[in-house]
Amino acid sequence: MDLYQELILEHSKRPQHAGLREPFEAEVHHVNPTCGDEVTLRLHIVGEGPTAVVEDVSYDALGCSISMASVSILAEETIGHPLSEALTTFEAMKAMLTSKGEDPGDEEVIGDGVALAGVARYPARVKCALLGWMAFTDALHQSGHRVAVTGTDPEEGTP
Amino acid sequence: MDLYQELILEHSKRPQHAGLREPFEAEVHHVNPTCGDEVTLRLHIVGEGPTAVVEDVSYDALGCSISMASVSILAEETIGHPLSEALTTFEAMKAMLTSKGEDPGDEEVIGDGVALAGVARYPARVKCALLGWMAFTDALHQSGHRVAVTGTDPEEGTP
Amino acid sequence: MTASPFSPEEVARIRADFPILARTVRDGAPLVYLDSGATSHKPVQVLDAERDFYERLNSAPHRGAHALSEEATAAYEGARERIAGFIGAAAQDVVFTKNATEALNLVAYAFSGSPHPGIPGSERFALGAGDEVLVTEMEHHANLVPWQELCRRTGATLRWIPVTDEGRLDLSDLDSLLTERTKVVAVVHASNVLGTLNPVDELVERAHAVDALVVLDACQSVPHLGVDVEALGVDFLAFSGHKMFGPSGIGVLWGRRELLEAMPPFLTGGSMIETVRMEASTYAPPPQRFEAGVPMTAQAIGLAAAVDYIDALGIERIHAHELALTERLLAGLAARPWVTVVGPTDLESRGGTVAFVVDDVHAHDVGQVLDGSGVAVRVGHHCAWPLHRRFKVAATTRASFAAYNTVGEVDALLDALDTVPEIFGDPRLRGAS
Amino acid sequence: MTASPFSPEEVARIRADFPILARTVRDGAPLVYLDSGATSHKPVQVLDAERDFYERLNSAPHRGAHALSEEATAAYEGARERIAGFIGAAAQDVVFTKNATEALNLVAYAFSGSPHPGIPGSERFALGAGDEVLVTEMEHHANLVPWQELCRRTGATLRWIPVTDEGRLDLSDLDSLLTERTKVVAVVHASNVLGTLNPVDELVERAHAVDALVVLDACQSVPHLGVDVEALGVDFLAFSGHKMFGPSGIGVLWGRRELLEAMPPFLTGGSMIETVRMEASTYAPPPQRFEAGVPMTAQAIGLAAAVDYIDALGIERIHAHELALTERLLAGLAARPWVTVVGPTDLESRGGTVAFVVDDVHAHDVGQVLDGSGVAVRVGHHCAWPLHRRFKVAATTRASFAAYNTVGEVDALLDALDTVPEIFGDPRLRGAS
Ligand SMILES: Cc1ncc(COP(=O)(O)O)c(C=O)c1O
Ligand SMILES: Cc1ncc(COP(=O)(O)O)c(C=O)c1O
Ligand code: FES
Ligand code: FES
Repeated sequence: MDLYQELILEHSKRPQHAGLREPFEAEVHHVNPTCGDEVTLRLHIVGEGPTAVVEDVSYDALGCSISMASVSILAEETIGHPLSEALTTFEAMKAMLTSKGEDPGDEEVIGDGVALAGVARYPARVKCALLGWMAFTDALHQSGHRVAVTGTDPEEGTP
Repeated sequence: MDLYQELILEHSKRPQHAGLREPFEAEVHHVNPTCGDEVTLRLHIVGEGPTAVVEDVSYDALGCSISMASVSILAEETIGHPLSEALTTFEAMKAMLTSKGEDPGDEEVIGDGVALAGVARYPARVKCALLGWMAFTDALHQSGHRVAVTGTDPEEGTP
Repeated sequence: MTASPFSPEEVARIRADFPILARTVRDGAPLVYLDSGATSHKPVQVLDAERDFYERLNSAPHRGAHALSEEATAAYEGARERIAGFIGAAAQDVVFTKNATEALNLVAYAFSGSPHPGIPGSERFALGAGDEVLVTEMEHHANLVPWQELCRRTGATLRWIPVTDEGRLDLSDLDSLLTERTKVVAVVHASNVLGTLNPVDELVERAHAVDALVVLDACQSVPHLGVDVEALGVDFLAFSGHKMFGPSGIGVLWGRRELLEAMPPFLTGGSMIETVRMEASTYAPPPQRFEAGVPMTAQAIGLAAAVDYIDALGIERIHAHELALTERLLAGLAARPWVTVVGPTDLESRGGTVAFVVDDVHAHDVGQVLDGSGVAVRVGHHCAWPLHRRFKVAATTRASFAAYNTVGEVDALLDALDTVPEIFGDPRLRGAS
Repeated sequence: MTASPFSPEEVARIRADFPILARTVRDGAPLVYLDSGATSHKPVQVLDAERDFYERLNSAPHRGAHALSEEATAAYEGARERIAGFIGAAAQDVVFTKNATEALNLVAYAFSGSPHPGIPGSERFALGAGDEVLVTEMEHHANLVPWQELCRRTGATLRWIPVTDEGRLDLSDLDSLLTERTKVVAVVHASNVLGTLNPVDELVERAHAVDALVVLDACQSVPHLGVDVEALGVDFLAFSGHKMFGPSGIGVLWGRRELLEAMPPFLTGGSMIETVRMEASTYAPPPQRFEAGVPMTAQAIGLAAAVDYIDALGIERIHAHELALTERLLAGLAARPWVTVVGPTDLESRGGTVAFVVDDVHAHDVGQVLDGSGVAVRVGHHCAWPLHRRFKVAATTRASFAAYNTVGEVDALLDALDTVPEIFGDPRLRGAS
């Protein structure tokens, strides 16, 4: 199946940066009500405003290969990156995932995230790929970082 | 229209035995919920068991020509008759009205009631023709006369 | 004279879309259907849309990851978007119900004696003694009885705006009826008996000034006027699909987003939950929160097709066409002194529903005579019993129009009506005396 | 080996009645629909019946005296009689709802903290602190959450019967769970996950011994077994039309007459009233009392046609056919050590629903792979989240059968399943180790 790219299977079997770590400013717990899958995600940000950097994203996740791969890629693509860049990555991921297959994703921006491009063709799975990202933006919101974030509504982008 | 026999129009314009009179053993108030029409009916019975006689049926009715004619015919066909005979008349009326047009009614038994035979072809009007009769059997029931009465359910016989 | 924007040829083309209009009733009389206020007929386009769904996409929406389920979900949510757009709403603020009655009950049941511990903001929906619910004397039972029951459950008091002899709301005493005790104002947009269009603007302004919520029963307006929830300014709006060329078994509740979010669930079960444990559950955001169980999928898709059908004709043109028929009927009735119209006798703030009584003849007998000529009208209290009591009649005869009705059908009604005095004696003489 | 009473030719003839079964999904894979437990497809006979109603009789039942309305009323009430007969009930004890979820909520909402002053006998439905409602750990959310909410509203306590490792009700502690405090026992007849058929006889006997009412969720039994309300001895029974070849948007509640008569109304509005005044209303007897508003007319007629369709095939033969497919699937799964069935693994007291998990692969991924081959199964918690928690899985993959499924489709599922370990690595080795 085109959906299950090798990269997805690798990430889902060996999720990067998995586990819950300290320190963190915000911890959130998100559930996907249609399947019951869950993710607990902690966010550690250093610095303020334009100089803020995502120091750590740690998580404990239980879910399908798509959701596991997605949160693993999230950690990989955001840890150590400026917050503004992480948000650009999020926007690009979201645009790709909700494009119904029209946006193949830009590897420059989302890295391994491009492996999830196929998900956009399966509306019921878009939520899987967004689960971790929604937790991430929610944690960001709770950490008090005032960055314009669109789409923190977990319902958005799913049919 | 075949429904509006001359006899029906006459009864409805000049309802026989109309008005509420004394004495009476039972008074009931029935409403047809689909149209809001009402009848208050009083029953006066003399004697017990097999010798019981319907001494008076008096009523105050507000309704369509079918219901007015029917209660007028009821009064005409039952006042002064043995109770058992009145019940036979009721059964025959009910059988005719719920026959969907197959039972033309027996003039020997129901008198002017045969003029209502056409009602059986109009299911929505069967309730009109039965309204007074249902009040009559209900009053009988309330008066404590222990006579086997079928069909005191006002819903019965309507679709 | 108002002219219909539909040419006779256009009406003929419309009629051809409704197979049932070609049938005869009783002993061969062509059907003259003037009862669209009770339920409208359905064009083949709507029937085809439903059938196509069943034959190609049928599946339970929001309940699976397989291809059919995805397609059914997209079709169902697409229908929501289409229908929401028709009333100027966002899709996520539109809840599907089985009919308008369920939609109105859903709102009434959101209120209760105490807030729901799991729904932040639900204090807004807690009522008690001292609180008041304001309705009108012209409400359909669907927008009256749920509020009576709510008041019974919570100890709140029901009050109502009376109706004038002309069939308009009597707002002269509104200051004492609508006060800071009032928590809800539930009112019909277009009366299903009188045809009256109520002054929503004024009621909304007055209600919102005291922080009361406005629930609009739009059953008789959405099918016939252009309705825009934002322009109306109400808080909730309910209507049924079956009165607007849609299938039976589907209704719509629109609600202001922040209110829907603060509302406790009503029907509970599958697909409206967030998490379920044996001990307790948490609930999904609207509209899912209010759509428990496998929904009316095919019916939502049919209703979306009905909206397409209306849009193709143009709701403004439909309204104008119906008003032209209404004017002709009102003129015809006015020419018959033995007939009295219950409700406004001109076209000012009026929809295409005309109720009347014939001197000394019961409405059911009038309806029966008309029916004998194939003319289908509704008789009775039309689920607005208090309104009839106010006019001191048990029942009225009501004609109501849709896009497929013709001038000839109005004339057929009037012709058949003239046989009523012939059958029941001649009230013309009495009427003229 | 159980043999199906349907010959391959007969199954082929059945399939020809369901146009959707001829379609392909994804990139041309023939549809293998094994998700009838979520919703079944509809034969042309049902679609024709609905369409015929709309094209010939459409009108609002119980709302008029004209010819169409009379015919629609007769058709609607005829459908009620037909459907009631199918479950051994009298027509007047059958209430139409939009789905089983509404039916179960209707019963749960009949209970409240205090009797309804206008309904004699409604004391029976008053609950409070100290009263208990007993459900089971295998309930669908539709027969769990309404009872949770009822307990929240009234202060009653929810208790539940646990489930054994084999997927059966664990009745060992029933004496302490079902006591004179218990007012309601709400239980599923056939589990929509495990396939388990529950021991209704025993539960009814025990419940009635303490005067508790038994509410049976028959969503997964009425479509597949012969169900007779009198033989079952329960007090209420609910099911949906869409799982038994009927249209979406219609469900059924059957209730014991004296209970329905003592129940307060739920949805209120048109056609469920006796008299309405502004001050208060009185209500019609059942079933009208529970059918507010214009009903699901066409859907009731479609469901009656579905019942005709089932009767023509024979419900016993349908059940035997489905069990034959179930047996083949269970055998196939047993031969794959990397698959674990959740629920009974033999045919004893079992329906045609099989849930399973694949070692180390998430159910959604399993479902997605099957879907890629055109095999439509359901994945997730199937609205029975607590049951999944009890088995310590977030989700299962579920196949469920209907009369139109074939042996070839079971094999197609098993073949597609074998590609799962190919894609996700080889748990066969792990499973065997
Ligand atoms: C056992 C069981 N109960 C209740 C339901 C709810 O039925 P519906 O969604 O049609 O209301 C279902 C199906 O979804 C079911 O399988
Ligand atoms: C003004 C009004 N409100 C409410 C209703 C109830 O609609 P439904 O019966 O479709 O629920 C109707 C129609 O019957 C109506 O005309
Ligand atoms: S199936 Fe649960 S997150 Fe993908
Ligand atoms: S119409 Fe009311 S009794 Fe006939």
